[in-house]
Amino acid sequence: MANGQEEKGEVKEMTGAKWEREQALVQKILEKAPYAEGRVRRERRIEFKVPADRIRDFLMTLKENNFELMLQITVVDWLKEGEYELVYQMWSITHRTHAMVKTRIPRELDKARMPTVKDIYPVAETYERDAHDFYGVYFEGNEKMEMPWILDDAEQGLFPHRKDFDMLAYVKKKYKILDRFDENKDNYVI
Amino acid sequence: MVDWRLFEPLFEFARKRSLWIVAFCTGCGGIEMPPLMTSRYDLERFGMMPNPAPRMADLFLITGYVTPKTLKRIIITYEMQPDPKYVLAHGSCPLNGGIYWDAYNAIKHLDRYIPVDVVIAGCMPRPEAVMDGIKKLMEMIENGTADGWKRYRENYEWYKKNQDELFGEGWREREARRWIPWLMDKKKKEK
Amino acid sequence: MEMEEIDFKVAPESKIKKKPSYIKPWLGLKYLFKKPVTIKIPYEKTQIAEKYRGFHSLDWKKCIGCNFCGQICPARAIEMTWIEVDGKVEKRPHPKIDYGRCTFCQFCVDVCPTGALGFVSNYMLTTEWKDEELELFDWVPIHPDKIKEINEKFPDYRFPVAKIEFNKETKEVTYYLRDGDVFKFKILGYGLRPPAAAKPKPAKIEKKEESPS
Amino acid sequence: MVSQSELIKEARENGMELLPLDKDTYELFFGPQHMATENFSIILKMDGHRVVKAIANPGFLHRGFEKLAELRPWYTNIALLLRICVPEPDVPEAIYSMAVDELMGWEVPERAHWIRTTVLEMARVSAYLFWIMGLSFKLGVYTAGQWAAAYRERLMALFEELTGARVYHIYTIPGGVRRDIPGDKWLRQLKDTVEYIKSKLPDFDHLVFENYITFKRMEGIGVMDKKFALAEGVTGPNLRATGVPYDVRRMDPYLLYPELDFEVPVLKEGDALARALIRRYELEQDLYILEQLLEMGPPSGPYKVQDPRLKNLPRFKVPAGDAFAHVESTKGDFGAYVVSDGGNKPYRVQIRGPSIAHGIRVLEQLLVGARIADVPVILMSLDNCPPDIDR
Repeated sequence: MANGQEEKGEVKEMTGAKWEREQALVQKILEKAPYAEGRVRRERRIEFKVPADRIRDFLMTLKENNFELMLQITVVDWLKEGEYELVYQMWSITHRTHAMVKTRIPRELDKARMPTVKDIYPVAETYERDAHDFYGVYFEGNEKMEMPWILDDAEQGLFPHRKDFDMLAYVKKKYKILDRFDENKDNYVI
Repeated sequence: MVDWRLFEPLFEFARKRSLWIVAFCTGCGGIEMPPLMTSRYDLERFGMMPNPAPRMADLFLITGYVTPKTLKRIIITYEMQPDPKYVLAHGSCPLNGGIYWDAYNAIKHLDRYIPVDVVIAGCMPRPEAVMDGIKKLMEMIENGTADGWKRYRENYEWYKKNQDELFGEGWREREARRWIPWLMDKKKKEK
Repeated sequence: MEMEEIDFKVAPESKIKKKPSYIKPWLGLKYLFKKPVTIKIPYEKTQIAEKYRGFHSLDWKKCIGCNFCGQICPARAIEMTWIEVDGKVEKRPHPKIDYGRCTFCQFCVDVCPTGALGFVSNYMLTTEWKDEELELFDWVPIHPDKIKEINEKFPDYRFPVAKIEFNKETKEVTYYLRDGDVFKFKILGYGLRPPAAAKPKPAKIEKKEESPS
Repeated sequence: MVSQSELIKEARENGMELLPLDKDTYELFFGPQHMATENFSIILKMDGHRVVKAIANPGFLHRGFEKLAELRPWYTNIALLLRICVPEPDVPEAIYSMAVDELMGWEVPERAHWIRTTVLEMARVSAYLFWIMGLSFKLGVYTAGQWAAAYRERLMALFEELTGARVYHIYTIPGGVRRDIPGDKWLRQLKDTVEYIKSKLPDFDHLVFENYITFKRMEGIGVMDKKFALAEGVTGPNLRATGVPYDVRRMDPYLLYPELDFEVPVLKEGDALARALIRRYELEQDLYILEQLLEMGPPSGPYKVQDPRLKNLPRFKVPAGDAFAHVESTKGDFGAYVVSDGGNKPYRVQIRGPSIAHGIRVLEQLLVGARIADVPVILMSLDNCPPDIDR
């Protein structure tokens, strides 16, 4: 019980000082990587924005600064801006901080290319395959890019998680179903 | 020459009391299988048990939604089973898509691809409901109305057409060879 | 990587580690003469929770046909249906629920503004895969009191309707309830707006309803 | 009768790739129709009974949740996303709710905190019991598996009473929970159950964790070291078995965990046995946490936030922004990244299942050199959960 209370006290102190620890960490990383923008989101959450071509340098810097785990590579498809946002989610066990490394690349399939970070974080290979399968981001240098991943043959190359993928029309074509109640209906109720 | 049809009631009686299940958890309902098989609900009282090999199994439990990738394996496994064989579909998803009614990767009407004998409602169905479905299946076997395997044999062309439409022709061969280039050490770089 | 600040309790290895034993596995034999936990299902009944999320019930008089349930439904299992009972058209559409879609999350019950839609703890519905039997999976729920009445007669948590007949031409639906009652109504159309005499086009009507949101 | 060599010759002439692949090796499809893999397939290249190469082949449970979640309202997604982790469906509920709470800026009431913590811990206990069942079935100790399944049923009954369903609870929602605790009777039952399971733990020790067969089968199998595990992004008990005391409940405290007292088990061996023992100790700690929670008692107050925006659930909107929340599940670090563009549906939901790290690359590397009989044991000791890889 004692330990828990101590930790709670520590938390309160830190929030009082406006997340001093996180500020210092962001400063430390930004000194080494001046091309990036960084900010503290809240306690234990920091965020960086990095240009796409410097992502490898930046992740190397993060690894040197004790960000040991890569949790996920999330692709967010911003249809209006015509951009993919790649969010590398990192966790540092030493600093107990979650860092989002955000970068933007164009959305067109032939331009959506990124350098792989497989040699820095080996687990990234899996995440990159995931991102490639669902969004069509090609990671150069990852040999397993062409290897079959979750999707079946029929959906390969369709990149079904992109925002402009018309799922209902595709489902109707693929499974030859009409709505059970009303055959004229083709809009989502929800 | 013995006329085996005379012994059919006896066979049905025996079939009803020793339904072996293919151990294939095809969907989320797989989580309710262990409670069913183990001490609490104990399906072994009915002479049922999960069997690792489809060659010796009679009953196929489709536990929940079915994705096309799984459906390929389901079809292969189903065809491996000896006749007579029965299929019990769990929950809403095999019937009409369930919550995945608009998902690109979930089968909507399972009956188009393999014949299903009994459906039970629920998401997911309680073990009691599954047992009720099995009881119903036993009754059907006794009446001789559980004829999914006959339907599959008679309408094989139709089922095969639907399967081929979904997966593309020659999916069995493609599936069998899919991983060979990735397993070979030399050929890996070709593709 | 060095872990400088561990300010929480870490279990010592001695507590976690075990020693292999040749004798201890035999101690399991002491359960040989204990009573088994098995519920012998056909002969014994299981008690299930009172508020188990099972099938729906609907108080037709309370239902105002607002389609909140249809909007919240993640599976789009709910379709608003215009119904005619004994020659009288119901003033508001009622939800028709498809158990081939329903996930039993009961968000529809949570959002129902008048409390017309409810749920009962019945959960068992077993049919053959035949078109006429699958009609059971698609129903306008009946009054909770009626279900309660049936449950008192047959306390086995089964679906309260034994058979549903749907005539595709006349759109007449007949419920054969388990206690022998027969209940008939006619489906006039689907959607939020009342069906016009000529051609009901629920799809377009719904689209208009949805777009301002 | 055609001889086999003739068949092979004929097939080669027709351009068919025949097994065996190379000279002495053969291809073995392990799963998805296999009791150990739970709808997950591994393609093995075998040399005799040794694995030469393994390729994990996920995707049998893929339903495209992340896409489906973009098409459903915020609240309804709870009914969808919990299907990502079938053994403990409360975890995806909790992380999604926590992320939405952060986006909304809600202060969740204390009672809801208590209930959420309790539900999460109950889910952990039931998932660990489920795991013990799986492990003992794979080791051949069927008795212990039967017990674990029976004890898990008690928790299922409690869940049923609390949430209204056995497996898919759909209980934790953004802003709190859906129903209040059914009453003191339920708390008493929970207390009894916790005591009951705790009293049965020595039996599991005797049969599974102190059994010499377990040691023979699991010791020195599938060894990971610290550096490898960190580089591969392994979390949870699998990482703790290599000597890193990483537990989200302590390192990124959420809900009531800062106030609770528990120990984080750490071992250095990193083999299958160490992973099993860590899980065994965590089960004990979870029961201890539940005891503490029951001693604390549920605080009074509302069980969900009072917000006028909740009146119209289908039109419920969340301000634009993004949030990341994660909790410690029995498999590891389970995270959700939620992006909102201000609409009534999420813009993007990404769920990070822990198995994606230890179920693909780690598994492929640990299996190399293992015997075919060890494959299920390694799979079970990693506690691989295919649905959260596939999503």
